[in-house]
Amino acid sequence: MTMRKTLLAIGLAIGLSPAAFADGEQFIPMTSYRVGPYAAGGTGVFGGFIDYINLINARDGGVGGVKLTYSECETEYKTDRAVECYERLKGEGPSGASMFNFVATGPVYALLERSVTDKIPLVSIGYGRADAADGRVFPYVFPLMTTYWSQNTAKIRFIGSREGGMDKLKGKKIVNLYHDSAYGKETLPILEAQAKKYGFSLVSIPVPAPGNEQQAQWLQIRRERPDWVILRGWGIMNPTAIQQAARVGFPRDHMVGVWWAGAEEDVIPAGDAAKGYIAAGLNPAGDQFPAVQQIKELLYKTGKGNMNDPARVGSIYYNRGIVHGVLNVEAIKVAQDKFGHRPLSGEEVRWGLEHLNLTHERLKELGVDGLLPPMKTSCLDHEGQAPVIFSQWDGRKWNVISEHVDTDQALVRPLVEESAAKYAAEKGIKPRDCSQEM
Amino acid sequence: MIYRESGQFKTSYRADQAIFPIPQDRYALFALLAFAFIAVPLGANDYWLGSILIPFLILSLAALGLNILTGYCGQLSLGSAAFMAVGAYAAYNFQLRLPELPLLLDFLLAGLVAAAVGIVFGVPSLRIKGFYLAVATLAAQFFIEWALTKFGWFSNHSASGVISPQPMTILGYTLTTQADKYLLVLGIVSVLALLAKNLVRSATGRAWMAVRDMDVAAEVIGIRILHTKLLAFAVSSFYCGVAGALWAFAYLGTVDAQAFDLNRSFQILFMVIIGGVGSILGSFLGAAFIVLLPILLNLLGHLFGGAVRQDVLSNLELITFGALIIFFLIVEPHGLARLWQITKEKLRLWPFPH
Amino acid sequence: MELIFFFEVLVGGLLAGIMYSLVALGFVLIYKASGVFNFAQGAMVFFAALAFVSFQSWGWPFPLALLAALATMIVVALATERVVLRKLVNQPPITLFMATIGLTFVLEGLAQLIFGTDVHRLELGIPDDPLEIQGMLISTFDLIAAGVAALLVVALGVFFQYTRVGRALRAVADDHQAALSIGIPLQHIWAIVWAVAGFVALVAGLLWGARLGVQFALTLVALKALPVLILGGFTSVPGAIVGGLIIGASEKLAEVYVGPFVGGGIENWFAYVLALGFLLVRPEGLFGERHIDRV
Amino acid sequence: MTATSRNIGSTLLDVRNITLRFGGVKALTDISLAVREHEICSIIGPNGAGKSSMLNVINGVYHPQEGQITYRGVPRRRMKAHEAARQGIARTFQNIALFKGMSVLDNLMTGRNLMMKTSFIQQALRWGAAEREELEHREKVERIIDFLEIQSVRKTPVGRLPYGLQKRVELGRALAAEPSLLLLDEPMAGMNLEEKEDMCRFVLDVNDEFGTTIVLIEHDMGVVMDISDHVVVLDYGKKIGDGAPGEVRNNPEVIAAYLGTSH
Repeated sequence: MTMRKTLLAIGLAIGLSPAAFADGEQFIPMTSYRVGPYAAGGTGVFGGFIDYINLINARDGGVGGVKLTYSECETEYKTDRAVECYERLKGEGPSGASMFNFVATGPVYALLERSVTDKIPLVSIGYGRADAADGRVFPYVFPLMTTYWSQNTAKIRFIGSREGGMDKLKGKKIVNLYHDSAYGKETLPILEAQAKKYGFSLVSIPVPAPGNEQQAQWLQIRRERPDWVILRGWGIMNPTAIQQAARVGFPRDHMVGVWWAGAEEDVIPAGDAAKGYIAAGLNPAGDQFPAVQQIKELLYKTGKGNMNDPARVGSIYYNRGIVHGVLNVEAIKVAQDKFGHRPLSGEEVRWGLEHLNLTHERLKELGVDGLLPPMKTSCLDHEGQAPVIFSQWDGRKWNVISEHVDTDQALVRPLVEESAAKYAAEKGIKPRDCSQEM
Repeated sequence: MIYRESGQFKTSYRADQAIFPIPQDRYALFALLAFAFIAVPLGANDYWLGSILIPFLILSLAALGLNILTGYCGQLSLGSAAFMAVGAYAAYNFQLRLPELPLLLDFLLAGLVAAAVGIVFGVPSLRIKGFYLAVATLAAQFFIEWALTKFGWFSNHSASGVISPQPMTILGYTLTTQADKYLLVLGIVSVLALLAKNLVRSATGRAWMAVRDMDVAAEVIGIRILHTKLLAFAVSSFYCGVAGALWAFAYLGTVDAQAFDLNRSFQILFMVIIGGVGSILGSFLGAAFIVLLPILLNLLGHLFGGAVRQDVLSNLELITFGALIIFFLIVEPHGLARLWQITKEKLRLWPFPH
Repeated sequence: MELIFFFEVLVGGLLAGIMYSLVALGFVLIYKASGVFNFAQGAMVFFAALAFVSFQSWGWPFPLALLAALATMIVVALATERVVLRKLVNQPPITLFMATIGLTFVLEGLAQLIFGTDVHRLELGIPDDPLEIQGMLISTFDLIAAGVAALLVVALGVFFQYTRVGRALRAVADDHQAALSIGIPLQHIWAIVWAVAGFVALVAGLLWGARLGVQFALTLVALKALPVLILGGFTSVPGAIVGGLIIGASEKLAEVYVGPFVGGGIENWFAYVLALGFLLVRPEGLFGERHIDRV
Repeated sequence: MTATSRNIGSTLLDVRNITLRFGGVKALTDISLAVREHEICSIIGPNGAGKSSMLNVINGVYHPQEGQITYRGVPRRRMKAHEAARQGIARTFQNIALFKGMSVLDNLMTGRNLMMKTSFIQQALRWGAAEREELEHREKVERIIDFLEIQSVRKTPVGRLPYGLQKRVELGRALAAEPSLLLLDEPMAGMNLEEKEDMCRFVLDVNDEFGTTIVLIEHDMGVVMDISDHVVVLDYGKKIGDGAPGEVRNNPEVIAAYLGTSH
């Protein structure tokens, strides 16, 4: 077909052709965002992610002798750009893309169906579709560790423990200050269910995007006199909320943020006002973990580190990048143990993602114990039920102030299954029978 | 073949008023359509179809819609993305709540709903002009975005606010491959572009341009200004609405209100300005430029991969994108369509320019 | 109690409105002198603030960082005039408007390229303790910011009224042809007015930066200024101030008193709808001149 | 040339006691005049006398605060300009008000817009009626193009034409509407002698061939006295003379007004 040749020629001319990858390499696409409003998060997460991949290559010579390669594609945090990157990178490497980590929810939704057709897993760690935890309906989506819904239940448990027990929540008042967008509204039903269960009263107050004006909202909060404020914020909304809280005299140590509101970038702009502020997290900050130390030693000392500003190594976003790296690499390793030490297809990596079992011992071996908690995935559960940790900002750094707080799966799981079943019915998907899976 | 019109004499006004009076243009268009309808779906891979051509065509349609309003009728709008959102959500709800309706009718109705909303937000245009109107259309942009997020009914109470339409079925045939979706989009866009071309060279189009060029004189020769402007808002919003529905159904398969934010409106306005204000062809050229340029820059950037840090590259891409826009505005403020026209005029005289 | 709450919201809104006016002022200056709707004003605010904190983080003392940031903004203004505006003289306003959006991308990219993507804390040494007056909480910071804005307006007024350059600027604003005919080089005027707008962007950047932290989202404060502009008129400095006060106060009151009935989060579009409604009654804005079509 | 060869009929337009104010400024004060069918009526007067305002009042662009306008025997109240056009009043402007982005042909076709009956949907489909209609009107417009001798610039954007031709195209656009009352605001201003003669010829031919009633504003006294049946003189928004060219020429008030100005 000459047409195909012509297009291929055009493709070659503009450098579209797959770069030459040696056989024996496992390709991981990096759909990063390094410009625009979310660049601070994007550079941190993808910096840590890439550093970890490079560490595995430098230290271990890859996974099971298979070198890891990656290629970056700028998404600007836009769904259509991300879709383009997906299509561009999905076929790269000797065995195609292993899995995609967009670190953005939009593309996960947009590519749900394509990823099934293409047999490439979508990994969304701490974001994306909550109901995708039901692996029977969503075989190719992995909302690893904790979804928004799960994390929210851990937040209420944390507040309960601070109050001295879940029974003490009765009669308390909690304000949910949320970003007025689909993202912000996502946890409303979960919160309402918990309010009913524990008997606290819930006041939800929206903040219009982008959230750089919150005077009206905080005057309302002052009038409501809540015991706690949950900050389901995003970007500029977070430091603004913390500063406004200070202005109306609301105690910062009674504010609990979602993990998108729990990085250095969210508190530094607020200055002293942020002292005492608490946020949920997938991972703590800090560079004391052996893997991070090795990165500093092997990469940064030789000038091969990915971070422009080495001081950010060990920050919340950076460590989240490490978490991405660990889970991606571990999935490849688990899959290699089953399928052999060679470059794996997305379908094979998917099996690895479904059989993750990170115990304390395994995490210690990897040098990341404490950086991420133990977790275990299965065909039924694509989340892995990782517990949540809570950190408090002391004005200079984040300090972990809680044990691992488990999520309330008794509450969340039925909602996940209900929502997934609804999706399956809409799309005519026949859920897998997990007892048939191995 | 030499591009020449000498020796071609038109013997009737009908021939003179044909859509493409010069036969070479006509042949070129047929060839292009044949290429687009037959060769491309056979030859192009999913990457080209699914992430370049489909979004390019859909955004061309939106740009065409805005060009009708801004280019032909002279009403500057920064709210086109909001009308795309209306179209997307309307099509979703028609499909969901009236499943017996055929898909194409869903799209048509979605366009009509967008047109109705467009008329409502077009009413102030009678009294407000220029940049005041442009900023006022932001009211539509922010209000519609807010309403679609706020009222769960629009998204069928989806927790995440994301709507995901059913697979597209036409006469019992389900469109699954990228080539199927591409053909659907191409078909709709071709038909609507033809209709737009007809419209702008008829009495309606002349009324729009008259209002754009000199509204007082237009009224004096009997053109009802409000009626004319509202019609432009309606037709423009119809096009944007259909584009939005296609964006949700044929391109992404899922969409939330934030996909149609202010940045999208600006993107569409760029296409119009870069492509050519008051030109159907320009809408397509502009869309091609704006869709392809960032990808091209990203690919070019990869040639320097390794030598330059990725964040430097990404920022350089953004800077180059902005600079190229300024460059084109300086070199040819009337847009790519005018460049094309000038090339054609030169070609007509070639090889004897004097 | 209810009344006190009302006044608290009102005063808070008025003070927030002043902050909007501060950004709107930059738009007004440029529009008045060159007829350009400068969409890059938001990016300029971000650029100025980021330049300032970056200079500070390099260990430069406050006054030096301030001067350097001002110098940077003047360079940006001169470069814009030379590279962009001069080439686009006599083009329709929409072309110039689009060029400023292109400029926005360039400035945003440059800012993050030169100064990085980190977010910064900007400390101006202004106390941010709430002040309690008659049971109302009022932000000291906002009060001081309002004072700075007032000073800026007075300074601009003096500049326009009593300096030679200022008078030239006003001449240009009134009538380009007339200004040209009395021998004022338009290009100088444009360069100066963009530099002044750069200065206003710096002041706005410092105050907003101290409020929100210096980060990319500072570019978005421009969106808060637009309804102020249509309400106050694109060409009126007092309009920008009064418009800011009205928008600030009414959007906060609407959020608190109307918001709960429709689910809240209405601030954003409410400002635009308010301005739109106002325009329907008075198309020339608050302080604009009534325009009679002559045929 | 005299008016005797033509068939001047009854009163077509009757303007009674018109007063027009902008804010506190009176543009027109208590003006009455009558225009009969098929005649050529000139309005003259020094700059700022209110001549253009008078035309704007007649075709509904301005709305007088006082007075009554009767057109074809029907008194009208506040009327929009496009309604005036529908009743057969067309005009040209002192500063050319052509649609600069459009070709000569399109400008003239726009003049016929209000006679086009097909809906925009038919036009978009360009089926049957819409296309037939387009062709019919094209033929009518071509006749005007022939009449005004502008065949060679048919497809040229009007912005590119020289001034004199633009004036001619603007007359063509007004004629395309087949008006019964044609208002011309200084159709010969800024023209050289040859162009003026051409324009005079067109105006007289229009009046002659189509029987169109014409009200025109003109500064050139020679032209006015030559072609008018009836002259109205305004000064400072007041009417100071009204009658046949000969009478007006000898009116002492008119002479004073003209001598008193720099004209």
